[in-house]
Amino acid sequence: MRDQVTEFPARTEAETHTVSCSVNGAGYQSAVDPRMTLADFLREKLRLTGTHLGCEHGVCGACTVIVDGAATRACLMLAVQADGAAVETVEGLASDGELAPLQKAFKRNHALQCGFCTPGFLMSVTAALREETVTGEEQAREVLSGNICRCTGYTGLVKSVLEVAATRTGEEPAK
Amino acid sequence: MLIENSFDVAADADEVFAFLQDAHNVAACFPGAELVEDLGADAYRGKVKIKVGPVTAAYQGVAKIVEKDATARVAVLEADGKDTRGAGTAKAKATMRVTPAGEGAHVALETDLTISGKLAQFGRGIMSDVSGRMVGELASRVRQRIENGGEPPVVPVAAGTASGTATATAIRPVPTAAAAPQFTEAPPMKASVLIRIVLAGYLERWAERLRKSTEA
Amino acid sequence: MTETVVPDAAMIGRRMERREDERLLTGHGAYLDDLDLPDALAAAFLRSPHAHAKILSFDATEALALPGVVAVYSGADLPEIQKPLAPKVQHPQLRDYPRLPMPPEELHYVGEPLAVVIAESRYLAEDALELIEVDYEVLPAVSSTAVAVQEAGPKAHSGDETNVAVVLSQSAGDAAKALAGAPNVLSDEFFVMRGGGHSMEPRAVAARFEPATGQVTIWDGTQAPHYARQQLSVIYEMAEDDIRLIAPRDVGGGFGPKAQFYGEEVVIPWVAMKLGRAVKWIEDRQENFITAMMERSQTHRVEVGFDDDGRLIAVRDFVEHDQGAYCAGLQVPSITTSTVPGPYHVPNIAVELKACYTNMVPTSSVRGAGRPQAVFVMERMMDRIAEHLGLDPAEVRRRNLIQADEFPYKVGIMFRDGSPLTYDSGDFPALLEGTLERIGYDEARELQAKLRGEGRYLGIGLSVYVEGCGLGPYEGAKVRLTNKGRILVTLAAAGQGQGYETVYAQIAADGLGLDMEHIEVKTGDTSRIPFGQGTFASRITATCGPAVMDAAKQMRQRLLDTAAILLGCDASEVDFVGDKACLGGNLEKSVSLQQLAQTANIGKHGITLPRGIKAGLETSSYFSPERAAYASGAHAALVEVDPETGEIKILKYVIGHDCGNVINPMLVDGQVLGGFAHGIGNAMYEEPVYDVEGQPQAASYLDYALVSATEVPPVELFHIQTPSPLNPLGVKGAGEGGTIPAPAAIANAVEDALRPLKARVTRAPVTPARIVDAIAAAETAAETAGQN
Amino acid sequence: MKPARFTYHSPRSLDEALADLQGYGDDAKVLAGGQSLMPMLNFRLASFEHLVDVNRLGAEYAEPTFGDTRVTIPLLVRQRQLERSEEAARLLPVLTEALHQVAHPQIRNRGTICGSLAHADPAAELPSVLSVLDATFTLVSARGIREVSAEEFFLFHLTTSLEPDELLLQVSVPRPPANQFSSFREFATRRGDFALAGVAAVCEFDETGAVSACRISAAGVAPTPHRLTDVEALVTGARPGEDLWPEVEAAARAQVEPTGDIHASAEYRSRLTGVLVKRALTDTHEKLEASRA
Repeated sequence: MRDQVTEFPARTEAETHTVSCSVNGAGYQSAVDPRMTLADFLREKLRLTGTHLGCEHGVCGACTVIVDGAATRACLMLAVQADGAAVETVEGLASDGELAPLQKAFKRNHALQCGFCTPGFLMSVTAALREETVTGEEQAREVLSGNICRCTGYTGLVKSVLEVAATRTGEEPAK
Repeated sequence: MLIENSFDVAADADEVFAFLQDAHNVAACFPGAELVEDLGADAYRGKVKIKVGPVTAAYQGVAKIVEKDATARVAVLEADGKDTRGAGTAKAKATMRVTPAGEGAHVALETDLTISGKLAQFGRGIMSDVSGRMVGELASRVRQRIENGGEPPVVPVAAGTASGTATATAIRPVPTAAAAPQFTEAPPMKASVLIRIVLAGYLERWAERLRKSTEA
Repeated sequence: MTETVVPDAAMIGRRMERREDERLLTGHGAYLDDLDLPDALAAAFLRSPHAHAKILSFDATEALALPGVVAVYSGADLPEIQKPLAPKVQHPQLRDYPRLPMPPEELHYVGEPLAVVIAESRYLAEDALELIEVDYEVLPAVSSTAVAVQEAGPKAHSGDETNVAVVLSQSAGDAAKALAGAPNVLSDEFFVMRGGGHSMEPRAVAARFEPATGQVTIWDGTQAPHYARQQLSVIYEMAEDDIRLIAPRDVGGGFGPKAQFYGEEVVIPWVAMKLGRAVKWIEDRQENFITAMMERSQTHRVEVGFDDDGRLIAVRDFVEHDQGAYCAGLQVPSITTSTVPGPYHVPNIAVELKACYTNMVPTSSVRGAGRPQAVFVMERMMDRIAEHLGLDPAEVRRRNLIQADEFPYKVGIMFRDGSPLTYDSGDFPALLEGTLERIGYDEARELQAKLRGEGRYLGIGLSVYVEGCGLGPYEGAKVRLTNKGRILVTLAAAGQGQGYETVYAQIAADGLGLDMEHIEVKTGDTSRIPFGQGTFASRITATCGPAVMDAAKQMRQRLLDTAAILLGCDASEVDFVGDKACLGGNLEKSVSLQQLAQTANIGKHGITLPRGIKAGLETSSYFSPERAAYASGAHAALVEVDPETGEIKILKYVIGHDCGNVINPMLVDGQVLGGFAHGIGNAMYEEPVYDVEGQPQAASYLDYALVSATEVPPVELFHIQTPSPLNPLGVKGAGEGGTIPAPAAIANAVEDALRPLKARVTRAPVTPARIVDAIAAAETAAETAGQN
Repeated sequence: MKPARFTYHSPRSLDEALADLQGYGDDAKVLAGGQSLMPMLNFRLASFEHLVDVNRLGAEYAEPTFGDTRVTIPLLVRQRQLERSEEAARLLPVLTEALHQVAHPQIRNRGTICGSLAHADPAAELPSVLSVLDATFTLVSARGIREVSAEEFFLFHLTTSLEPDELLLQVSVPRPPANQFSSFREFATRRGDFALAGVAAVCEFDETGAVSACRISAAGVAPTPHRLTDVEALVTGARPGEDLWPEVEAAARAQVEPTGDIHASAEYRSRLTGVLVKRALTDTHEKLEASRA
């Protein structure tokens, strides 16, 4: 809760805010420094280290997570802003040890090498495939274009998006 | 980065040159600059704050007139400062040349500016526009001050300051409030009330009326 | 995909999904910043804002007073570790300047570390950086090789007389004489821009000292853990066994810059030892942009002499190489000098390279390592020869290519491994023809002619290259039967995404005759294997591969011998069925791997081993190639250029690749395609621009363009396999071949497209703005010529 | 790359937000989508004593309204939201077109229209588009409310006429007449990058297919979105076609004075502006023809 503003105090040294949010369906509550980014919150407070920091200025996409259904750069959002939000991270994609179809496709198509960018790609594509149907290669490349991979040259990634999208055709887009 | 700027002043060339010799005058005209201490021997400690939107850099350092030729009316000023948050440094060498031009004087200003550190690395070409604008403002204030005499208008430190234009458009009091707003106290009216009005399309209609009345 | 020719291979040559993937796909990778070091302090470095400056004063009082700050050290505070980080590749004439971990006096590039803050969190450490007061005397900076070679210009190191660090020369025949007598001579100047590695995970180091054992454990996201440990053992004056250096199981890409050794790698463990606390430094992208080593920047002034049929008579190339502020190694310039002749017969050649000091971050290898520049120059000139003679560019190449029956082919100059440049195997004409066929060369030429009539500009670019790879001195592997009865393959080499855990299990499986499921691969930990070199120069498959194969074969024999004794038979009668060694394939008469471990490794306390059994089921092997192997390839690009905007559309791209035998085709394809994307970056996008003061101007991804999926075109990739005779697996390197020829192919295609407009491409990358500017320049030149 | 310390405020109403802004003045910064501000904070190019996060002001600021005469976009409308709005695509297709080209979906999911406008990056798409849409910017503070035009709003790189205590409450544009057609054309180094140059054009056509009125603005070639009034004058009354282009391109080139930088020379940017004007006008004309076919 926000304090009542009656006067305008100078910045305080150890101001913390409480964040309550759900991550991959589990509830968390934690006191955070307001300047902590969502990415650092996930990594350091919750020890969900699958969300990676590659550039911290919103371009590489390695930190992409899904916040309230929308793919979001976790480096460009403060943890305090996630108060009350439902966050999905790469750790939540597989269920009961079974890889999700997109994860399987990545593996099958050698869509990852060093794997550092992979969680971001998985989350971006997961969100995109819920929102829209992807039909052609050009569209698949569009869907991938908000993330950078230095290893693979994108061939396996494009193939994975197309394969998984094909199985979704006719499927009701998830809410 | 070399920035060239020149302007004419309706004043005698010697008078203009003399004006530019006084560091207090120059500091007063330089956007965001402040003289902190006279170190003697034409050297001064000072501050310059550059602000471009959310990006700010505050430099502290020393400026010194290193060359002065009253006959040729040429002066060279060197300034060297570092960012107070350790993000880099700024260095400038400004050469001023005043020549008579008709009734008045022509001032040629050549500034060699070197910015190091973060601001230089993330400029996306902005820094040259920013520097050009700062020098341009300096020029216009010098002219204004010499021509009008006395103090220059109080201008905020920001490069690309908003105030000039902002004051040109009037702030309307809340349309539903009959009385003039009391700015000294808490907001005169709950803005939320106002906004509900706005969202209800009131303002749209109101603005339309305004437009019609100005067209008429 | 062609199958491998390695005999009896069950696993080698098979397209295998990777063992690494499951953890990486589920967010359970173990990159350095993911490791649990709960008590670790965070480090942040104060870096020079100037390209060249003296430190006049340093004051960290305010920073130290900030709550949460544990320590601040300047270079002067740590004199015991201010020792030179030696160049990786030396030269007797090199005028070396010591590269210190944190120079206490003079700084030579923007980003050079001069102090470190240790704090409770990275946030606080960065707060403290802002509070450190440093006074500098700014010195004139050398911001390009063009400035560096000016005699009266500024010097990168104060008080020096020249910026030339060393001159490297190579020659065969008499190029000057041959040029003088050649019927046709063309010359031009080409510039290749700097480019970075840009691994998605930046560099990282963490360390913890164990007072109880006197050992320091260092986690380092390096490509070369043993090399780093060797350097540290010298600098720290510690026994190498007291330094355990681990490249984490997962490292987020390398591409060369992580094969180098940096000051941060010296400072962090030392500070951890000083403080008795774990300390972690994660390089952020801002730091990575200005401090991770880069490569590429070279200016070439080349002359080629050729006969009227387009056959090369002589090549002479003068090169200015940007070494950066210090010489971190001469591998890149050295490789450039030997890559110029490429796949062609060049009877007379002379290459002279000046490696120049500049006040920019030091250069070293980045994927391609000196080769893309040389290929760019040679391939641009091939096209110019064709243009000059009115010949087809493919035909000119055909006439000059070394033929398949000429191997081993001695070029006449030296390679950087210290041996004469001798191509081991290859079939360059097959690569070229295969590429032409797949791009539909003849049809493309017809289409080009037709569209030119409609005012559209299509271009075809070709590029053929040879890549020295698989360099020595050696790489090794250990194979051990663990007490649980599993096979553990240990490599010194550390991976950054190449799939070592999969590839070396495949090779070991073939050597052992066991299923991969019994085999586990561990990499990059100096405590597990004493000797190693590192992952660089596309060398691991060709050096580590044979070592693994040999150690695995030895182990197979040891296992069978041991089993034979237990089964009371001859080893030749025993073979594996699953994890059991069976007599004549009979599971009733078998011993399991676990039993073998029980017998020969665990033993019985104080009891004599059964007669004939040798204790300790462990083998090792080190493979030293007699010289480098040479991979090769050909690229073809079909592009359309919009002369109004300068936009380049890649309509089709074909890659022909030969890296000898292939262990896992899926992973080799991945290497080539990934390398290609990097090459497209170098060809069209990546420019770490420095201004005249030596300030980096493109220090974020807003200004430095890495290619995304929309910039990389689909590629048709084919392989031919000419096995290397230099190693028992017949393999060569695959990691860089995709990158090396791409800038040349694209530049050739763009200039080919714009030929009617006479616009010249002399620089990589070629960008839309430069294309339009070049067209305008050509128009102006034509107008001027018309007036004269 | 961690932001410097700040005090975080998350007002739950506009009054609270405006009170915060009035109280902290120059020391406070509004945080909306944060997709431009957060990188600057992470780089420590910018730092503020106070961040006033306006994301929780309430749902009423998060929905565009398509009124009878005007379309209004309040401060919390996300870029992605408007990009996907069918109503917006129908009424303001040029905005939808431009939004497709703003960075990437992950950025647009969080980035707001008003936030991008208040950030005032002249190379960004939205400032020039809202300029040609004849937008009205509503600036509100505890002192009151005022409306300004795009020309009054955008002052310089990253600089607007917003006073420290003011908030860009909404931007609204008139509903376009049926004879209006528009286009946004930009050229960027890579998909999603800031444009080397961009052009937004809105034209009204008369019965004969001639331009009866138009507004054209260029992005990335000046410190603010740059209205190409000379081109507008040239095009008004004319029928877009081959014979017009040389003059149009020349006029466009003459009216911009871009700065050369590491990505492109000034000369290139001028030429490119001319080319993009031509292409944008061709596109509007083709849209007109398509509508009549």
